[in-house]
Amino acid sequence: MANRFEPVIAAFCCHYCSYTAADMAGSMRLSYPPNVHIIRVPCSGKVDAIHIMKAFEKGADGVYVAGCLEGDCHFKNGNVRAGRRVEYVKKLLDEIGIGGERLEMITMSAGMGELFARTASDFTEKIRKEGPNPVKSLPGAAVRSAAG
Amino acid sequence: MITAERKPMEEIMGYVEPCQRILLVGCNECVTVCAAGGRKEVGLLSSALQMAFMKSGKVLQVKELTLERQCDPEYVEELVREIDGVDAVLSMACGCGVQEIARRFRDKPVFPAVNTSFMGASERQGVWAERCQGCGNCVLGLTGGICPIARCSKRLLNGPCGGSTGGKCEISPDVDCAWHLIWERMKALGMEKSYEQVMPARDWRTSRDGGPRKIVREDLAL
Amino acid sequence: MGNRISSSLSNRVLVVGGGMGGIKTALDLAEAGRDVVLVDKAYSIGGFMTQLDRTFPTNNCDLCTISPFLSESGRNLHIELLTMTQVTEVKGEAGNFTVSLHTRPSFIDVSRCTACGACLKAFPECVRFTPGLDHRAPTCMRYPQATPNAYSIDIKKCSDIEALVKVCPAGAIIPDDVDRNRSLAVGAIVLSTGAELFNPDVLTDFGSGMYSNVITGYDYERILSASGPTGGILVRPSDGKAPKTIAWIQCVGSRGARPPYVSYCSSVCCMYAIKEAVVTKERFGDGIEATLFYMDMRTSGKDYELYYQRAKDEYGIHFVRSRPHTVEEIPETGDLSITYATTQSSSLEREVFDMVVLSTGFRVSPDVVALAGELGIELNRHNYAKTSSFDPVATSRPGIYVCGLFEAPKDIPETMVQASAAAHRASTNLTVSPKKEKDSEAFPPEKDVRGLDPRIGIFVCDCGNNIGGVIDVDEVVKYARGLPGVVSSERIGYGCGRDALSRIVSEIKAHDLNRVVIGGCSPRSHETLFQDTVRRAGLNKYLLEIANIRDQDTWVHADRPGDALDKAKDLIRMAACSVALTHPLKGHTVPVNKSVLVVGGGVTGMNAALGLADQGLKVFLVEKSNALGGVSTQLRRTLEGEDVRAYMETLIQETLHHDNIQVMTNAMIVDHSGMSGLFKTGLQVGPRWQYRQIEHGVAILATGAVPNRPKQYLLDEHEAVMTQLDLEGVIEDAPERVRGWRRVVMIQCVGSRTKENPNCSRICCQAAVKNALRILELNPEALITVLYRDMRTYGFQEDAFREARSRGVIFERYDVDDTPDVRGQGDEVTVLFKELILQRELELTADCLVLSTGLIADDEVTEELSMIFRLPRTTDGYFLEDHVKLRPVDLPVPGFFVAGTAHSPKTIRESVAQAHAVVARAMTVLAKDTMDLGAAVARVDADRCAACLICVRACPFGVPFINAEGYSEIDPAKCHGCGVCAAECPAKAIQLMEYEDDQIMAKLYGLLERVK
Amino acid sequence: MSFRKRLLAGEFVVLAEMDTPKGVDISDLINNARRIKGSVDAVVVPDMDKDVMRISALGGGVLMQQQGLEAIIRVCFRDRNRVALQGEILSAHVLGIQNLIVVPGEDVSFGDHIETKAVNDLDEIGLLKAIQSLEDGIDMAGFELKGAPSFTVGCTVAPYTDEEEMKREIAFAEKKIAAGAEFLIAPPVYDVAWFAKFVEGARTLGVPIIPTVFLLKSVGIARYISINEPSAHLPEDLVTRIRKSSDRTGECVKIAGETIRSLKGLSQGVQIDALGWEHLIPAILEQAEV
Amino acid sequence: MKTDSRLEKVLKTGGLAVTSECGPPRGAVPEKIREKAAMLKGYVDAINVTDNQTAVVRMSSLAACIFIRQMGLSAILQMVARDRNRIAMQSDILGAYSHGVDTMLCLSGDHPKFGDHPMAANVYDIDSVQMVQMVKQMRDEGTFQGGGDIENPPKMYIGAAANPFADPFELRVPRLAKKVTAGVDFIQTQCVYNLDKFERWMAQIRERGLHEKVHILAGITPMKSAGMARYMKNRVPGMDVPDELVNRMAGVPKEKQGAEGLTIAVESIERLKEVKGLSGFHIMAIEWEEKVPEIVERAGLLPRPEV
Repeated sequence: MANRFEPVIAAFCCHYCSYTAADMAGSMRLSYPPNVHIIRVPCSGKVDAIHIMKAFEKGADGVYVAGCLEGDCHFKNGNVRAGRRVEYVKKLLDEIGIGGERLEMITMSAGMGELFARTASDFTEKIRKEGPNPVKSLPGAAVRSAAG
Repeated sequence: MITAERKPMEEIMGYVEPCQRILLVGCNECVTVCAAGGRKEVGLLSSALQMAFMKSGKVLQVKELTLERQCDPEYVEELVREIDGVDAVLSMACGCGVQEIARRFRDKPVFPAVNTSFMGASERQGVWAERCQGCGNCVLGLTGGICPIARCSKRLLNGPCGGSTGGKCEISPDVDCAWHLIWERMKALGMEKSYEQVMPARDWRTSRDGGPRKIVREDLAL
Repeated sequence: MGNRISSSLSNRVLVVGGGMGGIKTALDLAEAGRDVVLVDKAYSIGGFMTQLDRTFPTNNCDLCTISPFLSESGRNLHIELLTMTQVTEVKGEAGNFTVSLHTRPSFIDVSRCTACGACLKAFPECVRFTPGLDHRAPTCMRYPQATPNAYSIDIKKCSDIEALVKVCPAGAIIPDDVDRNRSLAVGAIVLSTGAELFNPDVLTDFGSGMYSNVITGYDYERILSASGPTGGILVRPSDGKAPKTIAWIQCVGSRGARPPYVSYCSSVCCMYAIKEAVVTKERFGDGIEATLFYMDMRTSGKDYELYYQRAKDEYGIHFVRSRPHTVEEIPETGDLSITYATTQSSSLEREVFDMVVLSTGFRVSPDVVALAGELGIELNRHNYAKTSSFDPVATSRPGIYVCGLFEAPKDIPETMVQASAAAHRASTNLTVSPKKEKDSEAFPPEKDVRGLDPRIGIFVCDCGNNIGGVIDVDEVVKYARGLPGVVSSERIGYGCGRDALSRIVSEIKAHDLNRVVIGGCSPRSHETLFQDTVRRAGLNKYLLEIANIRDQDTWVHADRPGDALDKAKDLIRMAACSVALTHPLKGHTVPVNKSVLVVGGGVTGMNAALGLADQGLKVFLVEKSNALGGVSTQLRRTLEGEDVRAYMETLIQETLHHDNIQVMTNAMIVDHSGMSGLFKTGLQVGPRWQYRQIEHGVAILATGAVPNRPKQYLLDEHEAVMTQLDLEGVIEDAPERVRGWRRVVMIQCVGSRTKENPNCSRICCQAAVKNALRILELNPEALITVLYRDMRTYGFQEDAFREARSRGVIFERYDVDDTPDVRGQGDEVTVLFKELILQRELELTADCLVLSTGLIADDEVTEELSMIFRLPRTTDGYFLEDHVKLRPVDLPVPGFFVAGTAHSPKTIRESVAQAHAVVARAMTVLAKDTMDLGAAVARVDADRCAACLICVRACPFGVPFINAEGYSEIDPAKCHGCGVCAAECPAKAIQLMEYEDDQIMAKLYGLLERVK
Repeated sequence: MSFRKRLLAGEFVVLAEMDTPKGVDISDLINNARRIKGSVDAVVVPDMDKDVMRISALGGGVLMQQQGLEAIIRVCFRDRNRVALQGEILSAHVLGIQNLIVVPGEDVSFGDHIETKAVNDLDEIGLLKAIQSLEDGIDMAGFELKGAPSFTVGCTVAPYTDEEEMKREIAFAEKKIAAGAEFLIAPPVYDVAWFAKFVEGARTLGVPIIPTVFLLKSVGIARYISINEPSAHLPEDLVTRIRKSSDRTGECVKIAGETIRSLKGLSQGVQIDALGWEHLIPAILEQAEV
Repeated sequence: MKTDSRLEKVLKTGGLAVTSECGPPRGAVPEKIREKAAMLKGYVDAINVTDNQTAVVRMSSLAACIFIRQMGLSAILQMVARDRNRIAMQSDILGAYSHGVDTMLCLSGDHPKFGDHPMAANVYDIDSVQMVQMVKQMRDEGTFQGGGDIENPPKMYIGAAANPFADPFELRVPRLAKKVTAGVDFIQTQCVYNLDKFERWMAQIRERGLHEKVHILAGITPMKSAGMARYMKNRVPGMDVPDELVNRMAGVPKEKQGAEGLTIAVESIERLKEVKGLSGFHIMAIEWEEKVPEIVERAGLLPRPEV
């Protein structure tokens, strides 16, 4: 397909589980769509709501936060917090008509290279169906004040 | 602390719809503490608003700024540097802050981005509950430190109504019966006896019912 | 373990052999503060592993995994490296050896050579050979990351020495270099001399040395290697054509009755052949047919069975159970015809292949045998160093230890384990060497970059073919040059190699760079290495970003090279945007608690505890049952005949009475906090659950596994049915019963290698052979039949297997899809099975049916501990080590280690080796007085803080508090660096260093820049 | 209201077991005491319980009273002869301790001083009678005291595996009550229905029964008890339930809370044994809704 | 005699008083009230008229009371603290008394959350205890809350409600005592189903001698069905319906459940008649007023005394 929509996806991955799973997918040579770009964070609990919002504002078509399995967080419950935060931002995205379904929280353990690859494929497919982020192609306009 | 929560996006978007440039002002006091209008929420709202309008092709310019306290004129004065050229101010502070900006900048529309709710305490992370109605005539000394005005659904001053069950208020099982709490506390403090003294009808003038209130400390207010 | 040494005169350890094992021993010792002399007879270290392409079971590129070790060993100040050096004589005794060393001339001043290659270009003839298939004039460096990073000259081959000397710009060539002898005092010696591979040219039937397309597995590795003779392109030697059909023949030179065959099994060939076949399929497409001819498939390592199954099911590799008869060349084509017989057909089959790979095994080289003679250590009948199951790395001569292939054939993880074990055993009773001032010597002062505009340097690895084989690295380099703030961009080959690292340093200096981006493999493996490199160039180590363009790009998008290239650019751009915002940071340190928590009081836990206690550390040994011993108390003898019971009794007594060990039985772990160096663990101890908390610097998990007891084949239903473990007891305690048996049947793989439990339990084949032989000792008339799927008597266990067969034990294979049927019949049981050669149903009536049930993970226990300690597990419930090959006993949580059957099923010998290994690994943490916590800590901007308490409540570790000034304060020594507070702070007053918001945003913006 | 008054008024009493430290650093003990103050009616201080040498019950009890908690101290005849015991009891009274629980000590082989000699000069009945006698102003040698102490005295019921053993324990308890025990501390309850049988059988004793509620803490401990302590009657479901939970500690707290809740109406209180995790007692009580 | 209230007179005789109640219609036609009142004529001593009960808007209690008065019957004006401030209350009391409504019941009132105007402001200027105090002050001291004198003060016979079953139970008697202190003359209780608990409550009242200071009328509500019993048990705050009662209702066929409910009501009255210190019954047959005469009759409470 020549004109297939190729979404841009940002994935916040925690160092201990999902980032390692991504590396694992690499050493297992599991192929997945190149649309997913990983940003490493120490813990999914580090991912601020504003990081997610800014990703969409700047034109990401989809974002997911990938943390450890529940109960396995290296920092006790950072993943649970991240999950709640993702829920909050999903609602906000729904409210402004961007669509909360463009954002997901996913959990996996360090050993789940296959799940990482599958998630990347599934999520890319899902966002492909959703279509492009509606704010894309318009120049952003944030003016940040020095005092802010 | 004064608690507040963000208004629905639709309402906020309705306010700023006609604007091209707005100044979004947070406050680093109560609304920061109750996670409704601090720097972080300002950033989130700014981003959300820009996206919401960008979707329909409109570019909304948002200047973000968070004041130390929006209810003090000196801090509000900081806006002077920023306010030129904006069509409106969107405030994430409590009603005091919104009004302070409105007072200072007569020619700028000011819109609230949060609903100011109540004076409360945080029960735990992320949960705030009403504790005080600012009635101006505190009875806490007689009620074991638990306020029947703020915490009894019927503001009863002489004991629980007949609707409390298992320590919970009749309006919802999530709401503690204030009088149940008061009674437990009185027992713990050995104040049972004083319960039977009838608390007379109150003078509500100290509350809002006497008109808008003001505190003037003559020694301070030169 | 009798050879403890009371006093030592020299605290230095001599490590002989610079392969993977020797390097690991040297590094473990050095990290624990011991001085090491590492000698190798070759001109650079690295041994076999540097020559391999990728290693099983992760198919990682070997060089990538080994190179941090190589460069570290070259840099470590505790290690003195002597190449082209051999040991000629050893005098004295443990603690006080005098060693004579002989060093051959290399004609190069290693300290001056910059490895520029000018000599090679001008005089390619005066170089030594490169191993493997290389028929070009070889480069004189064996592989690009050679350590030491210098050339070596074979002066005899040089026609014009004067010209050669002149050609070197560094003036490093010394034509009059001479042999040198040196004598050295050392306290202990570790032999890691490795082994050689069998040369199949002496065999006539497989055509090796006669037909050019018959090569060895080792040659094949070189062909696949990006740094090998064909640059990683698969071609066959005869005509350079890409082969379409390749056959592997197993056990070439091994498991044979007559010389030149050896009788033992080389242990690694099954896995390496499968790996070669898999990599071939992976790299060169599905068009290639790969066939393996084997006798028994011996994939008994951790998760190896899964690898084998994947090779069969996913990669479609053909496995043919047969030992081929002959290989003949078809002269016109160079193709090869293999003649073989299978159980399925009575006649000989014949099949033609483009290429044949012979899986050859290990032999001890005559040099090593001579050295052993010189050292006076005992060898076994196969010329390997003789050791005991209970002290597997100690040779017969006190103070001399052995690890790796010279002890027995083994794979890399086991070599690594033994290397660490040897490091521990060698350092017991040696004093710690004086501290070296590492920082001041190695690192120049840090340059002040505050206020300077970013001057970013970008270095992109090609990682051999790993990156360069998928994308055009030069294009990435060119693209990066145009990014804002970038002043230099370069391609650096194997970025982790020595030359690349020093090039990075010189580039940083040359361009006055103040920020660095490396495009290469995962920061998880190489970040420290690159941080050290930028630090050596005078930059703070946090002014660095790594773009993971290998593990997360070229490895996963190899099928879409165009997209992979775009993504590599994206990743480099993101890193460049982010690195511009970095600023210098300082790591935080805390004191290390020098006690150790050992969980599990079995043979592994006790050995680890004793090892640590002997090193002077306080050990808390925690056992959940009411006594020490574990499963091993049920074992009576090893395969070699050693008395396990007597050993266990001594071990338990030693453990109970050691001054430095506090044993806690009936103890259950309930809570845990802290970080490496300062853990705190809560336990309930004793029959009445007293709660106590202990503080410790590291933790060792030796919780073991449990004997499997599946409800199969009438086990626990019929008197005559028992497990191998039960049988051990019967043999020892009720020999009269054994004497009465007429027929005994054993069934292998009961509850293992099944759908429910796909892994191999590793220990059952040798247990069956051992018990069969012991039954015959008591009752020579007994008829014993063993029903098996593959006999996995790896290494020297093969001798016992051979003996069992020769003494009449019948081994019958059964198929997994057609398992035997067992029925009770009075006191006896009837076993029905299908005999595969004649394809007929057989029925055996036995007085005793023995099930080889093996071990399974103690799921409930490992699950609970994994939750309390936050450790990952394998799907079958064993603890998952940090790196299968390079860190086999380290767990991913720093400060945690695993040993024994909690890691995977293993014999006592292997468990003890791991126990000794964890001691050495633990020592690397505990030898330090302080722990580096890194710089990722939360920092509060007091001006912004609203003292809202959200961080205080959100912190999972309760670190922040509101201080007297009224704002939140976070103690960097207590902060774990998760960043939850930073994400929750409503005033945006908290930033997590290394992961600051603007850096994360910069990455995002970098990513989304092209979206417009 | 004091423990005694509540007991007499038929109110549900909540007791917490507070182990004294082995050593003189009492900061954890004090911190935990402060944490649970106000949420329990009294604390039970064991006397070198689990046969581990540590701060004695009297010392611990006095520390608790200093923190404003009412203390119930255990007295055990394993380590002291009648002279020492009586002296200790008199000291307890003058130091403000009002409640005692007479316990048999476990065998010394369980503890950390296995080479010691157990005294066992008195037995439970003997010790109870001795207390009774002291309260009457006479010591065991028949000498008159100058001032007699008074206490609320309880005793314990040993674990019982089957109904036969249970009957034996009840019969023994009857003797202890006759010797002066005013309330019973029953063993840990995991299966309330099984405990209800005991209550049924012990109805005739006519004294308040306070069962122990044990904070399980982990699957390992639950599993161990279910295998090794048949008298505990720990249902397998409980082990599975903890195992399935993603927050195991929270689940254990919940279980303890639920047990307490279901004991309301069945027993006259509970003794919570949090095994060193006393900081979780408020959470348990929140679950228990007391 | 403090007032001219018929209820006061009946109570003074020492016999058992009987009251009932009727809820005004949700519309502007008085017929319904007249019908209901006519049914009760001769069977009860006075009729309570609820004040926007359960916070659902109905015709005002005051207007309905006037109709009942006009029929020659005695009406009890119920007044809740929820909807009026003290100015409105006092003015309504004056108006009521001018129409001959001389008995009233002071209540807190149900929270608007349950009614048809959950968005309405909640006044609660004063609570029920303070209302009792206020009415007594108007009657006995002849002054308004603001301190001014009342010309011809209203002589109201003052009642209040009590719920013996709400939590905390130990506060139920002190709360009543508080109303007694405030000056209440009679008490009508919440529906009594748990007779044991009610008797315990009465015992505590007698212990404190409160029965001598105030007349207590036990609330009786016949249950129409097992469904209603369950609803009352589970859904109505402050209601205590024992399980055996629910089971008893459920144990009879559906068509006979109404009759069973009436029998239970009658049995309850008969048992409570024996309770010392109890002064009568307040029969609240919610939307089932036609059964009140039957209950009164079967319970042996007829004839009503002429006073």
